[in-house]
Amino acid sequence: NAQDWFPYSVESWNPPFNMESPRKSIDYTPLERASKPWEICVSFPHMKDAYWLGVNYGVASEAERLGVKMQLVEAGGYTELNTQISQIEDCVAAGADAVVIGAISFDGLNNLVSEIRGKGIPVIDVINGMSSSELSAKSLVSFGEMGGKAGEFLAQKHPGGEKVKVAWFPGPAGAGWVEAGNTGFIEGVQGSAIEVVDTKYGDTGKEAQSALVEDALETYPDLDYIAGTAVTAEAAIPILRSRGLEGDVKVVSYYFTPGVDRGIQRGQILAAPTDSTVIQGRIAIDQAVRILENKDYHKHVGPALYVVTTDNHGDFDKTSTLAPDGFKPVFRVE
Amino acid sequence: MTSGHLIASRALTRDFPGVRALDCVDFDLKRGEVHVLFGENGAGKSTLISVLSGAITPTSGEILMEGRTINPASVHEARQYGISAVFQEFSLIPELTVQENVFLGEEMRRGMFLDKAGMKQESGKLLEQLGFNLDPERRAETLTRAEQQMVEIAKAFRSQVSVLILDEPTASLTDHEIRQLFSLIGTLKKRGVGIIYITHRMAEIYEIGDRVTVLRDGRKIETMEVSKADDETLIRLMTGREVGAVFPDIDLPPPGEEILSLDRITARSGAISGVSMNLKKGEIVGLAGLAGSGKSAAMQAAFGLLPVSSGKVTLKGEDMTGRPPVEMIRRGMIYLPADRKNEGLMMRRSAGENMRLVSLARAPRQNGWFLNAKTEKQSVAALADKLKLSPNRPARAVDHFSGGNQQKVMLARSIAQEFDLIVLNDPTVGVDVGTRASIYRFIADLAMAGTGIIIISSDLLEIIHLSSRAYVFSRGRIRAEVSGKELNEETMLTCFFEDDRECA
Amino acid sequence: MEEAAIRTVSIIKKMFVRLGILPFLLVIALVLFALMSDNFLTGRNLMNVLRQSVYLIMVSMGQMFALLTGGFDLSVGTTLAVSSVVGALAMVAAYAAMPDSIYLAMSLGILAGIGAGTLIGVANAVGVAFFNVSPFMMSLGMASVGFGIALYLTGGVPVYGMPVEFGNVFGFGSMLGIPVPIWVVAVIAALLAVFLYKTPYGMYFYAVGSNSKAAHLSGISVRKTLFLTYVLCASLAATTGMLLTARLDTGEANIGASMPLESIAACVIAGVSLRGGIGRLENVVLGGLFIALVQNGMNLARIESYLQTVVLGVLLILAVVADQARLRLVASEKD
Amino acid sequence: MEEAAIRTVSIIKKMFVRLGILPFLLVIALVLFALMSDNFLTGRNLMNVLRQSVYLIMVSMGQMFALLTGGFDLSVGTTLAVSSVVGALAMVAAYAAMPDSIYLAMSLGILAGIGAGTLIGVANAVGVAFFNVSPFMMSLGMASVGFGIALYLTGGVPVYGMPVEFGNVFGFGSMLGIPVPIWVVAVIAALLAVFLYKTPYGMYFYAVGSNSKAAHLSGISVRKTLFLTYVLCASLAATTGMLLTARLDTGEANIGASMPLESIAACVIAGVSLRGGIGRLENVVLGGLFIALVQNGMNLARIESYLQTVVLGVLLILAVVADQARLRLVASEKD
Ligand SMILES: Nc1ncnc2c1ncn2[C@@H]1O[C@H](COP(=O)(O)OP(=O)(O)OP(=O)(O)O)[C@@H](O)[C@H]1O
Ligand SMILES: Nc1ncnc2c1ncn2[C@@H]1O[C@H](COP(=O)(O)OP(=O)(O)OP(=O)(O)O)[C@@H](O)[C@H]1O
Ligand SMILES: [Mg+2]
Ligand SMILES: [Mg+2]
Repeated sequence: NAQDWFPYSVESWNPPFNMESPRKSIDYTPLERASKPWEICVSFPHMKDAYWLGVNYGVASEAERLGVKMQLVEAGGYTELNTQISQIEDCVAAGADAVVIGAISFDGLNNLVSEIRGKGIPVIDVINGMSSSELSAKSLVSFGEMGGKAGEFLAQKHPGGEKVKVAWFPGPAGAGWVEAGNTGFIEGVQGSAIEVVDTKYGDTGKEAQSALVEDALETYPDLDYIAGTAVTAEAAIPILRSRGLEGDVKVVSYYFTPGVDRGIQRGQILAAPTDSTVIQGRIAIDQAVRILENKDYHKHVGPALYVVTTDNHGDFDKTSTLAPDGFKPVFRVE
Repeated sequence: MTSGHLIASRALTRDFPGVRALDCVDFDLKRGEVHVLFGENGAGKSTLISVLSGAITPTSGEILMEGRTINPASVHEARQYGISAVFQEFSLIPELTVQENVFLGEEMRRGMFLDKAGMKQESGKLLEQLGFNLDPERRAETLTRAEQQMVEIAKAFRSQVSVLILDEPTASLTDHEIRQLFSLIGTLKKRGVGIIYITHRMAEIYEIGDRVTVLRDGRKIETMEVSKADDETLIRLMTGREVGAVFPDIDLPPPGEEILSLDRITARSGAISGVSMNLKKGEIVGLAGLAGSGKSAAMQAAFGLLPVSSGKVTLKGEDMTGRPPVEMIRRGMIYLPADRKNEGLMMRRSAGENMRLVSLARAPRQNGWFLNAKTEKQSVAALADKLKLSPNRPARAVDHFSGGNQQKVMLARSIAQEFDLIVLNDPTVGVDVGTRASIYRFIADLAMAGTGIIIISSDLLEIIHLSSRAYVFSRGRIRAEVSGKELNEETMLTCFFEDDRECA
Repeated sequence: MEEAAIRTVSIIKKMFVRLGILPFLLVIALVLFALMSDNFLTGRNLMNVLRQSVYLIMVSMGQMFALLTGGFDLSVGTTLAVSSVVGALAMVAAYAAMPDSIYLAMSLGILAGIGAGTLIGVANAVGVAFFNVSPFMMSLGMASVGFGIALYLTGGVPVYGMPVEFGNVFGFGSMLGIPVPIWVVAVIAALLAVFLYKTPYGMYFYAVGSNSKAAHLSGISVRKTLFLTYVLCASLAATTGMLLTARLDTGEANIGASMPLESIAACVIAGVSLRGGIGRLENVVLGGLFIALVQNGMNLARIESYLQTVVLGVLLILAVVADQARLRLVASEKD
Repeated sequence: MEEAAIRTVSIIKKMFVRLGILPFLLVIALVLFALMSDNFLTGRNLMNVLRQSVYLIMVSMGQMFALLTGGFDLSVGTTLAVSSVVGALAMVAAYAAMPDSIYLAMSLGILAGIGAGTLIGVANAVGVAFFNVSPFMMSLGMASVGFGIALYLTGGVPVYGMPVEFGNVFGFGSMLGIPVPIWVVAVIAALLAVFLYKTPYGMYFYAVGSNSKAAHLSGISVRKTLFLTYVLCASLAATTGMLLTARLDTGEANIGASMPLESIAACVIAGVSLRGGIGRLENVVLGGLFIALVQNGMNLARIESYLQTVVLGVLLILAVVADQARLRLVASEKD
């Protein structure tokens, strides 16, 4: 039952807000119930894919469980930093008690954060990360580590010997999470037999990724792996099937979506790390309520990462990462 | 030798892609003279004055001003030398007011800023001087062709000029405005201004011209004193052959049954009120009146272009009030507008396509669906021949034809298909004498074959010579219906003006 | 020797004038990319390019009609998304209801998708033809409306569960060695060409775009023509949406975002005038092909992503500059 | 009583005709949102809206010039990004080189940013004015080129390290209780209004857009006017880029993507014609304000996001439909 998702094993960084800090594993247990129906504003970069739908599920169901109100705004895409700022300002103007931000930009929201904090409103950083030192709490894992996990997974499979060719599709150029994932992945495969033959940026529209995958298959007829965004992985499946390359060219995603889940279940996708998206969302809401109610809270936590593969898929609890089937976006919780 | 001349050209040549529009033309203009340029459509008249006024640059040759070589690279530069032109192609900005248009490109300033009050005053004065009844605050897009022409003329007079160029300024003006213009030209002449005047109306040559230069195929044929010129000579020089009378003898059979009737039509915009008129099979009926008198509006209302608030339009016995052009065309009526550029032609498409536009839907088809490319081509070629399109290349974009030839392309629409009723609005605007003769001939033939024809015209002679009956409009109403002996200039002109004077 | 050279130059010049800049650009691109990548000039890859270009070509053909009449359709991307989502949802539902009649379910889904996309076109058409709304605004507004609906229907999650046959036939199938999507676009292009050039109605689009007043006076129903334009454009985009859905194996709300500008770009480099009245279908096909070819070529030539963006931009501009030169030549040849 | 009512109606009608649809829409929006949210009609929030709208208004004013001359500028978004990135890089470098002269470093950075953005405008201007490239294509191409460059310069990573004073003054500062960005847009709008309405040059934009041949024949340099247009438009976008950078405290390559279409939309609902020659600056300011206000109001009224997309689309269309009605009234008044 999703209602009792806790205790959940997470990592906690101390001193907080520094990914380099030593981390320790703890079991996270949220509050039973909020003492009053706080108004919490949640801002996302967009609400047009299953990844953010998962986060949406997390924040919405946790708000409901705790008995607080939630208002969700979304900026419409990673190019809409300005819109996100306006939306958060509007949210605060509409009377939010706390703000949870899935940031479009690592640095671009810092001014806003200090402005909001100046009004005594707590700000929680969820999923994407911000550099502001004035944040109240963070509930996230770095996308760099996600990329790293995917890279390490490949490196472990091919520690040495003959070169293994990987085409790498990190996502749209310039987006913060993409650049982080890219750096992590490249580091992850370092010192192994993995050779990243090409890095192709591209919009995470499925048709754009499709074309990139096709072109990569033409460019590198002897390709071994396609690694990249969840959209890339999903797009690669029918293409490989039609070319009869299923199994010859293997697919790895560096984050988790329902499509990736299906793919892994059916053996079409080899592996993908999960960052327990739903849990990140849940914790962020819990942190907000704890701060508002002056309760103890962990300043900087994030679910432990692990890689879901065709082998361990059976043990994997989907509700930590994906919204249930048929879940419709919830923009308002009363 | 050139010192006596105000402006002169030496061996002026201008090539357009594939056409030599001007071929080694030597031309000169003296102080205080009106020098008429005369020639067929496409002879190169407009090209010559465009070069002189800086609108286009010559391929070779030079321009001298009082003996000094000048080569104006732009209209702006030419104006610094005191050269100012009214172009055949209007250069009004539809969104701007009359007054803004008059001063466009040469605004009055106070320091850095526009002197709006000054310009308003000046433009009012100028229009009054010219005798043009125009509100300086009106936006140019609401002006009729004739009114646009007036603004164009006002533009040329806005500043002190030493050379004034007028390219067919009277093409859509009526007698009243023309008189004013001519008297103003007289004043300028006295001040020593040199005037280049292009016209296709021969009477005007004798009236105001001092010398006349005839161009043909881009070459200068001859320059002569107007006093020594006559119609026959000029036309021979222009065409290189003999041309009979301009107006054909028309011997129409007695009119048949009624084709069109308007019964007390009032337009919603108020442009016409209570207009009743009719037309019978095989008749040519003229509509005359001052600019803005409503002569066009009446036919626009009949053709479904102007919303009608009351009255009845009957076409071939059927009530067609307020029906759109599609249906009027289907029932055998066609209206050819006066403003060929804005309302008539697809300027960037070929002449052939323009000619066939109206009849497309009725073109012979293969299998009931498809156009027959071959017959299409043949019929276009036949039309081009019939109207003596020049150059005879129907595949060329209409944009690239001279004004007169563009007019022919539009006319071709009315014969690309059989019609019972053809309404021609100023059909010979800017058409040369030779072509005009053939257009008139052609109208006469159509009428004799039984087609009903309505000619709306600013050229009274045209109406008098062609029509068997005419209506005179004034201030949106029909002031008189004239026929037979009454169909003469004197009688009709008295009806043009709104006063209590007795009129036919 | 020299004479032969002169003759060749003159032939090339004639071809340039007649065919436009695109065939030359295509040849240049082919040669360049062939030099830069061994895998480029293989039959397989060329077929690949052709297949990738199908979607852009289809949409661009529709866009051309909008441009011909002096308008725009900025909602083609949304139309693609809506048809994909609605088509997939309907097909999944139909398939679930009757798992045995796969082809019936497929047909129902396809019809639903194309129908839904075309509805957006109908809305555009009503706005433009009857309410006189500027096509830019109308289609921009509808793009926003449609996208909201597509997201609402799916929450951004891909729609899974269509019969595999759908993808197998329309996405990856082939006939006589040629992929089905190519067949589809070829047939549609041929039909459109006949409609545009061989029936009287084709000329109406040019007339309305060149001078709508003249068209009106010539007895052409400007309204009907505009109406048809936007419906046609949307139905082409919707068909593309279904083809793409077959290819992606899922219904997606997040496709087509770059289509509006890309399709207009394909038309413009093909010489379609944004002022209306000028443009040829066959060139538009080449225009779409060219853009797809360049993108593919740069990928195969391993040109860095950032640089690709720059190169594509420069190429678009150069193509238009070259076309300007051609237009000047055309004028001289015709006269 | 009745007479008074009739008089009121006639006054409203007159205002409608004179002022356009936007003031009415603004009032309607204000009332509606005030009813839907208690926090909407507070001084703080209205100031908030005003400040949010500054960026769109600035860009839209530039876009208006492009539209007036019958063109487009689709590169405004990229211009924003380039100026932000270059400005930030320059400012960071200058600040590092001379940590003591903060204001000098700031000025250098601002100049560099505006300069870099304006360069894109110069490229557009050269293409449009001298090579006759269609503005659509030219600016679309430059948008692609500029974006590639911005990404290349930053590797997609935001540029940080500018002096805090920059953000404090231009992003969050205020004078006489009014935020600095609002002052900036007010001053620029006033200057532009004087330029457009009180000097002869203003009319040239209208003339060129309305009928460039006629403008040429009237002795106006079409080239110079077009050149100025694109440089002006880009410099406004670049200035916006710097204001936004101050607000964000970082140089970002990923801003402005929605600006091209949004700024054109703001102009179009303000009655600017896409065919050129028609449009008024003050209405464009209201247009930008209206879009920002509606977005803010919907957020405060807690309208859910997908629905917002739909509502915004519908509103844009309705605004234009209403404006059509107004134009008909205008016509009937004049006759
Ligand atoms: N822009 C152009 N492009 C190509 N050819 C042109 C262009 N303008 C004029 N011509 C050609 O140049 C020749 C001379 O044209 P011009 O306009 O000077 O004639 P015109 O004597 O003024 O005729 P009209 O009496 O009909 O006005 C014609 O053959 C015409 O087709
Ligand atoms: N589009 C328009 N908008 C406003 N007023 C117009 C429009 N068209 C015509 N009018 C006005 O309607 C009246 C009648 O115009 P109409 O065209 O019938 O005049 P006309 O006698 O044919 O003059 P012309 O010889 O100038 O064509 C004039 O006062 C004219 O200014
Ligand atoms: Mg001429
Ligand atoms: Mg008239």
